[in-house]
Amino acid sequence: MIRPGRMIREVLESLFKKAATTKYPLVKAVMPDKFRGKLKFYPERCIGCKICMRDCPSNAIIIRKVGEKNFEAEIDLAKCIYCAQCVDSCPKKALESTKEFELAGLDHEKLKVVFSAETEDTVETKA
Amino acid sequence: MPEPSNFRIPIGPQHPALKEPECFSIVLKGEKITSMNVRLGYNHRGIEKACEERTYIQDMYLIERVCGICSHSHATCFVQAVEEIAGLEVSKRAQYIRTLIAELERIHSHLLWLGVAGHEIGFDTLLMYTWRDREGVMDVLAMLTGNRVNYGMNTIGGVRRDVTSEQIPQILSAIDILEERTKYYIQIATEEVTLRERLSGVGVLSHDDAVHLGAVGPTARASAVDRDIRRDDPYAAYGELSFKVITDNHNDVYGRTLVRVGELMESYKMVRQILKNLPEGPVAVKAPRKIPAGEALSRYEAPRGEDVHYVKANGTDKPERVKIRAPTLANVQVVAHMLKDRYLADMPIVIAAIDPCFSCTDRAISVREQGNSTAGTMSWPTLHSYSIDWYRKQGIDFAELNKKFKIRGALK
Amino acid sequence: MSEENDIQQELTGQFSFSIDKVRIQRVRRIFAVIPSEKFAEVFDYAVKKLKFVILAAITGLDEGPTLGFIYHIARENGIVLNLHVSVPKENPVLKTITPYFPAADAYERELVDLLGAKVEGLDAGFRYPLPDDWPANQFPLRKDWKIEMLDKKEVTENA
Amino acid sequence: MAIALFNILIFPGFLFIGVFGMLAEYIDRKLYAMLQNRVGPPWYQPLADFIKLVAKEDIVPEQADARVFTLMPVVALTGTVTAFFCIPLWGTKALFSFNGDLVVVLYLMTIPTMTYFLGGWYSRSVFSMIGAARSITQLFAYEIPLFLCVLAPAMLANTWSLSEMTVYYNSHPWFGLFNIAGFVIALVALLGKLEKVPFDIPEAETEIVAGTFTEYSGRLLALFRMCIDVEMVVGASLLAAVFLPFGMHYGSAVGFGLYLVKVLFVVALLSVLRTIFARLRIDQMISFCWKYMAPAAFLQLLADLIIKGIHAS
Repeated sequence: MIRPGRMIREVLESLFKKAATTKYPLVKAVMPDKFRGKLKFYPERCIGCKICMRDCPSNAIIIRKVGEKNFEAEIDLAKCIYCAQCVDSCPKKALESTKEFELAGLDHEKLKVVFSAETEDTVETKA
Repeated sequence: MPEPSNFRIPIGPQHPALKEPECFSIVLKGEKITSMNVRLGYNHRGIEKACEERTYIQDMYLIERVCGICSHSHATCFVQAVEEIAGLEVSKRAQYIRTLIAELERIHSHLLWLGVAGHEIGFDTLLMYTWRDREGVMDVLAMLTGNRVNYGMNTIGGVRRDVTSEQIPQILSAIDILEERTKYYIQIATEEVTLRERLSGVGVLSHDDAVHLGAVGPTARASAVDRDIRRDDPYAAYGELSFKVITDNHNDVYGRTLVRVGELMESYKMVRQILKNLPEGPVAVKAPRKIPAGEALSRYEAPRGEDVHYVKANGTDKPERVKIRAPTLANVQVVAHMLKDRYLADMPIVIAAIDPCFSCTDRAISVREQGNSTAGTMSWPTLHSYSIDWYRKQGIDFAELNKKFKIRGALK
Repeated sequence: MSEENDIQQELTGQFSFSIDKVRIQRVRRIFAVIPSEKFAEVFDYAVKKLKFVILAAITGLDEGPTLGFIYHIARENGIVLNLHVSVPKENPVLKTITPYFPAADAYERELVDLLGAKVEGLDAGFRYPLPDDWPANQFPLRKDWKIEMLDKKEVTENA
Repeated sequence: MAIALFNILIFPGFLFIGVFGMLAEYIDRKLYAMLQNRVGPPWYQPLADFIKLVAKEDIVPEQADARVFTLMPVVALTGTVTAFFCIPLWGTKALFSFNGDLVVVLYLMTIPTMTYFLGGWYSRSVFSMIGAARSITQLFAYEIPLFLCVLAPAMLANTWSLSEMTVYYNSHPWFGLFNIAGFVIALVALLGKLEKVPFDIPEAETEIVAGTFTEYSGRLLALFRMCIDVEMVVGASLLAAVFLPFGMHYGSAVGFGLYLVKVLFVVALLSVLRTIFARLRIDQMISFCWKYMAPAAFLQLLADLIIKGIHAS
């Protein structure tokens, strides 16, 4: 039947439902398991083949040789498009996607993350 | 009563009815539109040129970003063309998974459209409800691919992620809920009187005009043009699925709404079929980095209509030429026709009814500011210092405040 | 594949092309290379007699000394005919196909803006997709065009 | 003098109605959000919006008539607040009450719409001008049904004073029930006056950006937005006084409490109504008002006349 106010019932029922939206920064959003977030680099696994650099669509990753069989990675979070092609391309699984997604920042320089070989898993921010 | 007569009003490049910058320049007499110009190109990002300078793997992600909503469409269309040139035999399972993502994408796109249509005619409640329900399919997509948009599911030679058996019941239950909700929206669309009033008889495009002007997708199908690439030129797994092509002969926005909700119901059916008949096998075959010389044309039924990609390879790891024809480019040309002698108030919904995606359409080049800034414009540093000065006059000094509260960066 | 073969036969027979100019790449995909002087004739025949009634797109190519244009036209049942014409780069003149397909307007404008084709019969209208203040004789899709060409011009102007 | 100043500035003048307007706006927005299954804004949102706007720069367009442009928000706010003084808030008697104040209230409530028109027209922006033309067109459509169905209860009470009407209906409470149809019509007409969905045509966001208010910014926009809130409260108060005049004779405290409840009830009804419709087109809106609303309002008037005749005999 064509009539006005066809949605009135649904609308009034909504009063007693839990809101579908959340108060985001207060309530954390949960990412799915396969989420492609900020990258993590394991320097000890890297063999320096630089396939990730070649495949990266946005030239966001740079692998540098810092010693005999030691490599560090610099990832520019502002350039990265989070496609995780480098994770797929890496033959030694030296790269990994994490669930971290709140990466906005005001300073471009601070968005360049260096995973250096010496300090293993720690994340160091380039000054 | 004073009446504005023969106004020229700019709808865009910046206008609340448009989610992306395009310019519809409208001449109004009172509330009636007497003539209209469509100006495209504000979003030209030079993607086709950029593709020639990148490898196939890089192009895949670039092309995925032609459009956010139909990202899988463009990526699949491109990848299919490359696979045809390289002569890669993609496994059945990969084909099915591609089709699954394609249909889920169609579901999310059509639900999104329904909400946008509601918003354009001031029915925000419809917007809120459809977008709430759309979260169901977005969650499924995020579960399957990792992300809500730009799924990154395709790779040359197959797909990047498999569908596990635990995921299947979750997808099915989400689809069941969505089907229930879609039935409700069909009821609303056909029975709510204000909605009917705003949609019926608006943006009329006769069957002959639709054929003549080359409309595609739901816009054409609502004018009883029985064309659907999924059936006519089957790709991926569509040749093995059974589905109806929804057409309608209302020829107006109401018809386009019915076609889209009808397609939603078909998509649910297809998703169930795919999950039932999902073949076993590998999800990707190894692709060479260098694609042999050759050319291919790939067509794909995106949620908005026929998407066409032409790829020419020259034997290196970079394509010689990539041509993208997004569905909106075919459809936008009928908008001016549909709006002639209609009310200004119908403009947003008629433009929205082709489900425009202008960034798809343009794919352009950025032009840096030429010459010195003119009197009317302010460069960013000037504007910045102007705003600081203005606030300082009001007694608020940002330099001091910044010292006091050190602005936290995103990284610890 | 019989339908595709019929089309191949018909095209080669009608216009006395050699068979290797009309290539069936796969099911529903026919690529035909046609000489530019015969283009209008072949296109008319393909649209009117062979019922290729859908225009999918027009692709422009930079082929070195020539510019190539591929007209992708399709039948209702999904068969696509790709008509490839080449014209010399010095004088890349084309006839418009807007009388057949009004929608070709946008594709032809793209050829004009991005590749520098000259389309006969296309009314002046607006530019698409490049901005109005785009410098003349800069055709970004040509292979010899680099983004620096645009910047250099700006630098010399501002200096 | 001090009392008059207190009345104008504090209660029931600018301060009280400003705060009450913001409360009404909050309830409207929160309820709207809840009906749409959303969380909605926090309680201080209207105040935060107001402070934000006040802190911003006023920009007067170069081509606009600066005097009219800056004056209009003030006129609009003054007009609506003046109307508020004639509505009984805490008992059967309003601050100012005289025979004919009902007509004055209706007249004063037209002032904001006129200021939207003038402000928009003298902005000299295409969107503002179309919005202005639309708001005046719409005025002619909803005003007649609104007037007719507000006058009907007055007819029955045989007075043109809101305060006397309240007295009459409190002594004859059952007569109020005869006006329910009028209440519904007035509610819908009020949606038109307040420019809310389905009648938000003059400021239809997706068509003409913000209509009249496209060029307004800073303090002037803050005043206009305040005026819209106040207009909502005054409109709701008028409807409450005319159609729901019950229980006002139990003394100031009870009366005032009841008044608040009634106004918020009307505001809530308005929110529900604007949730369930799509925006109409201006031509559809006018034909709806003239084809259905005006005749219905006439019937209400006729019914009240007949009842009055029966009661008198």
